[in-house]
Amino acid sequence: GQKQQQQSQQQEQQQQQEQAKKIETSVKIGLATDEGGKGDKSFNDAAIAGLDKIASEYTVEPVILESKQNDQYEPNLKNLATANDLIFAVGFKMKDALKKVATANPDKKFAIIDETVNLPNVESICFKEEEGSFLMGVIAAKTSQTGKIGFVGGIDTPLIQKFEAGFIAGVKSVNPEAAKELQNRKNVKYANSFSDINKGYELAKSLYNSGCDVIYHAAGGVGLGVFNAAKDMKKWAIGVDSDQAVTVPKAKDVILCSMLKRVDVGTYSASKDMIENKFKGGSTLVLGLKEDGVGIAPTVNPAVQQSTIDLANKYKEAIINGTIVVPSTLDDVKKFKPVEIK
Amino acid sequence: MDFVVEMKGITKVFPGVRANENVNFQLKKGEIHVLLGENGAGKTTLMNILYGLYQPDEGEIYVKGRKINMKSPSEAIANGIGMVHQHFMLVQNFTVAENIVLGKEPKKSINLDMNKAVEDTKKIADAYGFKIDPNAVIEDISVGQQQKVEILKALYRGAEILILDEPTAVLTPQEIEELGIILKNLVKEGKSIILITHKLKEVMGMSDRVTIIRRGKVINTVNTKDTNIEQLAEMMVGRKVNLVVEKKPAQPKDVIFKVEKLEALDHRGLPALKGINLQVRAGEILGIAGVDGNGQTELLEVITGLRKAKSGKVIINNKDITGKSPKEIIESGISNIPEDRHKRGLVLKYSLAENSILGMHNKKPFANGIIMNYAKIKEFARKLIDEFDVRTPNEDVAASSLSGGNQQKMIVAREIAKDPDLIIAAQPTRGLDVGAIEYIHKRLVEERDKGRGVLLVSLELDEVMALSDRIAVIYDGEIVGILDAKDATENDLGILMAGGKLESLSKGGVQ
Amino acid sequence: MNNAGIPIIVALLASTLRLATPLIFAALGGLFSEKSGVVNIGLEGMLTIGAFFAVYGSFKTNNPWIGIVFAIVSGAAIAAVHAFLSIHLKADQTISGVAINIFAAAITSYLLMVLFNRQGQTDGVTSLYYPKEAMLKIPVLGKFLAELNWYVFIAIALVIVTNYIFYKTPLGLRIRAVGEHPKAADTLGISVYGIRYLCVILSGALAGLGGASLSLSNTNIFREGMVSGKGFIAIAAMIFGNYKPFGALWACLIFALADAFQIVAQGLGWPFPSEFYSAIPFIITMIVLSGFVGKTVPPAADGIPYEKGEK
Amino acid sequence: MKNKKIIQSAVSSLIFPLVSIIVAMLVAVIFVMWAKHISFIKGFQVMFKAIWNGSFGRKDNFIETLVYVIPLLFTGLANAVAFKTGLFNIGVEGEFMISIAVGAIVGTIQGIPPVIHVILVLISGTLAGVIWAGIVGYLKAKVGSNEVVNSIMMNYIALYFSNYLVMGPFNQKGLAQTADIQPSAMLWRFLGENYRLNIGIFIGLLMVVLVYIFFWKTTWGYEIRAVGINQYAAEYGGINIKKNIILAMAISGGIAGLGGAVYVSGIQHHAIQMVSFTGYGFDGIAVALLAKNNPIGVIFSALLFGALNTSSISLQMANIPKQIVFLIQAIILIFVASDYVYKWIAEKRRKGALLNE
Ligand SMILES: Nc1ncnc2c1ncn2[C@@H]1O[C@H](COP(=O)(O)OP(=O)(O)OP(=O)(O)O)[C@@H](O)[C@H]1O
Ligand SMILES: Nc1ncnc2c1ncn2[C@@H]1O[C@H](COP(=O)(O)OP(=O)(O)OP(=O)(O)O)[C@@H](O)[C@H]1O
Ligand SMILES: [Mg+2]
Ligand SMILES: [Mg+2]
Repeated sequence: GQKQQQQSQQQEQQQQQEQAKKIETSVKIGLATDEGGKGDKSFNDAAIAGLDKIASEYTVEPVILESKQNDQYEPNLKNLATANDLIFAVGFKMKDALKKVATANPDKKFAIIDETVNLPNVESICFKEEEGSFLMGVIAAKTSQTGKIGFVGGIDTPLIQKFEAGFIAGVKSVNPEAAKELQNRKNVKYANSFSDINKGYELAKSLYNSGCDVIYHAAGGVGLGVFNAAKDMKKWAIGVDSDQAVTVPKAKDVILCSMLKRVDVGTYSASKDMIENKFKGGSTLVLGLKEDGVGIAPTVNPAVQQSTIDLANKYKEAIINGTIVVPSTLDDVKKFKPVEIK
Repeated sequence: MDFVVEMKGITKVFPGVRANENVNFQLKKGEIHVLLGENGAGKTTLMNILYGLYQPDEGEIYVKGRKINMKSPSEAIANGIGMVHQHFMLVQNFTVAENIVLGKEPKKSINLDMNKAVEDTKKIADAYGFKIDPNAVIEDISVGQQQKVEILKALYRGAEILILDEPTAVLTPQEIEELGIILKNLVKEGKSIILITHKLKEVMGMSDRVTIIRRGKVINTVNTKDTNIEQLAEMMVGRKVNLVVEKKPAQPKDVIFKVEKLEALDHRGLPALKGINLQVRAGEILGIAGVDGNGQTELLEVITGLRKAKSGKVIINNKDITGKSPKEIIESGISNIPEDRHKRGLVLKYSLAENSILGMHNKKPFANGIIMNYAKIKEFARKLIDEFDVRTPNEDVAASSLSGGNQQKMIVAREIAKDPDLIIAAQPTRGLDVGAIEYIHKRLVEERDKGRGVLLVSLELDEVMALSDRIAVIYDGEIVGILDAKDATENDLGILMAGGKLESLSKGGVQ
Repeated sequence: MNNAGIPIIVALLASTLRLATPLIFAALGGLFSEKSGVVNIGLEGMLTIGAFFAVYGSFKTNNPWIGIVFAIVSGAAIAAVHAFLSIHLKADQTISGVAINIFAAAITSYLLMVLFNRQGQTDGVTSLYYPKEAMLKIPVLGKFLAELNWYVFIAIALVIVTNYIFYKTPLGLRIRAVGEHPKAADTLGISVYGIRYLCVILSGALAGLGGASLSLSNTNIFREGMVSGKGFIAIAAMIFGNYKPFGALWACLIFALADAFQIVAQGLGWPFPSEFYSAIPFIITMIVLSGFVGKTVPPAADGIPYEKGEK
Repeated sequence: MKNKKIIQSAVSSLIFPLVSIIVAMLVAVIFVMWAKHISFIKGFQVMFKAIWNGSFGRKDNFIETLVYVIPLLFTGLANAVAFKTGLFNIGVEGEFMISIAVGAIVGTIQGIPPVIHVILVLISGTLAGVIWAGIVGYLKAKVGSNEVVNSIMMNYIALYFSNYLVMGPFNQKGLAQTADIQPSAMLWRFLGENYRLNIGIFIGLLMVVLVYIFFWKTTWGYEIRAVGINQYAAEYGGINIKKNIILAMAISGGIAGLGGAVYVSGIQHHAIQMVSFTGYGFDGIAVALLAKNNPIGVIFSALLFGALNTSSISLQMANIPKQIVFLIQAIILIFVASDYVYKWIAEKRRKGALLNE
């Protein structure tokens, strides 16, 4: 007890010292998570990381509210709006709630991740997950030896389907044969959960057992089970949202690479704009490969050959300059004509 | 004189009741000592204290001269005390052997040695001349058998002092006699026995000494040979009692109720009724005598619609009600004083008012459509309470807060109030004290005289003989004889109840 | 070409066993408690507590076996509270169980913050070593055994042990007697309270172990919500199995088989929505229960607090 | 004289829950102290202020508390009805969820006149709940299969089935939800559109009264309670056990279903794909148990649970772990469960009085 108290006192002192270096600002920032909540090691945590960064540069203490239920979005946002200047709604499901609260509080600024809300005081931050996932598809198809590739999703929603669609398109571009089993969803499995780790493990095992040797997951906590299965079976997995080889160090040996979704960049830049009085309400920020909003995480497993990385980068070019338009729905994947790049 | 058990100054208070008050009790070695008293006098409480189940608030217990702190039944068992409880303490889905060895199991390393358990059970049963299958499951054997298991349980633990709490309530006269012999044998082997009962005849027949308890206090301890039934009754109740039911001869009219070739299965799927034929006339009481477990329960359940008949007919007022729902049967004019008042007769957590209309609850004036009229219900309940002298503070208290006798009066009141053509009375006075018994008997006779039919089922032969106009004896699912009450003797009925045959009956005249 | 080299049926069976394991532990726990006459609706909470402390123990000591000990002890501790409430305080056992479920979810989430300084989930810890390679060398069964983990063996062994205790030992006879007719047991000098305490605490220990099998087997972290109703499924399995150890085992296996099957079925390319697959285990359980099992009979004194004569 | 008695009994029946709440709060302070390394007094102040402000103290929050109370009234009542009949309907959660989906679907139909539309939504939701629970009741009555097992299973089936409806045939393209219901299908928000509070709360209170009347003033209620207390006596009294088991489950499910419909038409206005259970059904178990299954008591326990749940927001804003409120809930329940102690003390006294006579 005492020791802890001392420690915390020390921490406080440290914080105070650090605070001295920070730039003064009176802006107050709040953020409401979706059901994943703090500690999901992906989406919500990334959003919070952006605010942490802001807090290390400016004198702000962001308030974070978790929503365990979707009917808490509205009260959470409302409460945040009473005491803050800029409020983040993290997650596409908060669209309705945000619309209401933002309309009721025209003097406050809001930002929503993954959805667009057309209000003058709201900035919408969207990502082209399909573009990043496309590159994962390229890497997966190139690295796979069995020619069988799997995908594990959290819950079957349009958002997760964006990951799925982009990934399949990427695989299709390199190995159309391998994409077939993905496209007919034989090698696609959904956990119907974002937190049932054991389900993730079993789903991945089942895919690996059926011959897959690379699995891309877009399943939050369920993905941790995927990594564990990969470790057990000595197969590959691809991470999502953050650089999972770093955030889940125990699994770094089996993680080929991860698809970065820079939610932190979104929250950071919106906050910074706010503090510097440059906040653009009413606009939609779409972050794709071009904007570095999505991309390949820094940590890439040595098992990925340099030629593969080069190829992925070529595709990235092609996507950025518009040669390839990555499909974002399952229907579009079926229509997608692969463009071969050598 | 050395006493094997001596209880000194025992006082036990329950919330609301002083169950024992400064009780002194002594048991001599090798005697059969009866504890006599009305319901609720405190007999069971005293014995539960001796057996370590209850702790006395005051007083001391000596066993063979040593003061013992009876903290729990283990102490009692260790001191050679065994008890057969009023309500059997048997695990229903265990076998006989399992019940007997429970708590003192033979072991083979860490295992339960079931073979030895069965052997031991056989050995001890043989030693005392009990016929019993160690592998039979309790719920499949008769009450009489179950009682033997209870006695064996005590003997298996090496009991020297045996307490039997109302062991005869469930036995035929012949079985009671048999028990008497068993007890005498046990005494010969040097065991000492405490016997609880409120049947005075048994006291006279079986005991050496009697201790009478009234309202928690010891009234007296006497030598059996120095007393008589009348004296005992007076000491027990505190006033002179009339032990016979007064009634005029019956004036029976038409047959209103018939049971024809009725067959039914029991809860295990074995035949329980094997073709029962019965008729009840308006204005008579037909008593059914028999040992528990010979089909009485099933017969009543089939009549009242609680059990399906396999074949045969039940007819009231020329209307076939076989297989009808309990509701329809109630409506066709049958009311029923059930044998188990806690299980069937009352919803104990309901108020008296709510209980007073059970079975009539959707009838006018108690209900108008689906809306109940509580004013009318309470008024009705008050009327019953007054008329039947139910001792209760008011009609709003829960039925559970009444004593058994008053609960029973409430049930009788309700069933009579249904204005039925036939009243079924199953064990209507079980466990009640003399006053309540007198009253209920009187009411049943009155209803008979008003022209209703009464079907009385009782395990108490005395009751059947005292109340009935005709007596049918049920044995093994069959009616083995129907006698006119005037001609019936206890001996004859006993023989029939045990499955024997009567010379006089074979000459005909049945029905 | 099948690179992984295990036939689908082997994979399916192995997956079934793995999925069944936490359920088996919890169902056995429930069985001990209810056989002795104490309803335990708090299994969900006990699993959660066990899952958390398994990781905490392993985190603190770097030894997963100690993590398991932590899980067992913590499960037993929370069960002791339930025991005290149900046995001594004669609490409504359903309320007490519901309270334990709420408490467990809250306290683990709270301790996650206080002890790990984290939210949502713990850090990864060392998980239990399983000699997969050695298993592979076993003839015939090797491939199958390699797919399992220690908990599977422990769980099945415990089913056998539990069955043995219930039906072959004096203790089992006493437990069943206490659950059927506590007063009868009392009059024979058996301590009703003692047996019930023992059983309820054992129940928590088993559920705690079940929690460890969730958080320290395939995965090696604790995550909020990871128990997600498994305690209730275990209760269902226990009832479904008619309050018998092997009955509960079969029930868990049926449920897990359906669950494993739905995972495989997702790859069959049937034209069903993904929600349908997820619902399969529950639909199958209902059909089997209502179609083949029917009425189940709990111990006669289950849920009824025992009052000694003394009040 | 009589009045005094009534007041006395009201006070004594209130004292116990109140004491439980206070003690639970005091215990919870310990957790605040540990998490924030502050003194007891400080911890108490911080926590109590946050809880009070978060639930009743501020107008907005108080209104949100009431919003939260709405579903809990229904799920609490639904559980109470089942418990009263001796059934344990863990399936209230599923009945609530399925009727959200059904209510939302009916609510999106265009061209129905306002009042009629709302009523249609409420009826269809109720029916969905009746069917969902009725299946369990039917299986219990006819096959004897355990209602606990089946209602647990039905919860999951409801979760996935409603997700299928929301994401499949009735999906609003591009979103994980159904379309918003028509304005004609919405319950009136009498404090204006800024507040989610709606007349659903009065429907809830009305249900409390109806359930009360149903239980204690009708023959159906008389029969259902009798079956719950003593099945054998009920059967003897001509009451049809099977019918009443099915009826009780159906009523319980109907109330839960009505709750789901009120929820969708008053609060949420569409059905969302569910990541997991809503939790209202499970909270309803606690609400009912806390109220000792008394319909009137459900109002107070729903208010308590609603208040604690809403105050989790202000706790987070005050940087106090929000788990505290759930710990408080658990501890209150534990106290309520062990009210035997209370009776025990009373009996000890009575007995003492007799002994010293
Ligand atoms: N556990 C208990 N709690 C409260 N009151 C009790 C308890 N046991 C017995 N009593 C009361 O104590 C009194 C004596 O009861 P007891 O059972 O000893 O009577 P009894 O003489 O055995 O009567 P019976 O002939 O009916 O068996 C009764 O008034 C009874 O209500
Ligand atoms: N173990 C007990 N605990 C609490 N109250 C008891 C207990 N035993 C008896 N009572 C109460 O004591 C009162 C009288 O009970 P008792 O058993 O002596 O009645 P009775 O007249 O013998 O009727 P019955 O034939 O139903 O036993 C009743 O109010 C009963 O509820
Ligand atoms: Mg009695
Ligand atoms: Mg007695």
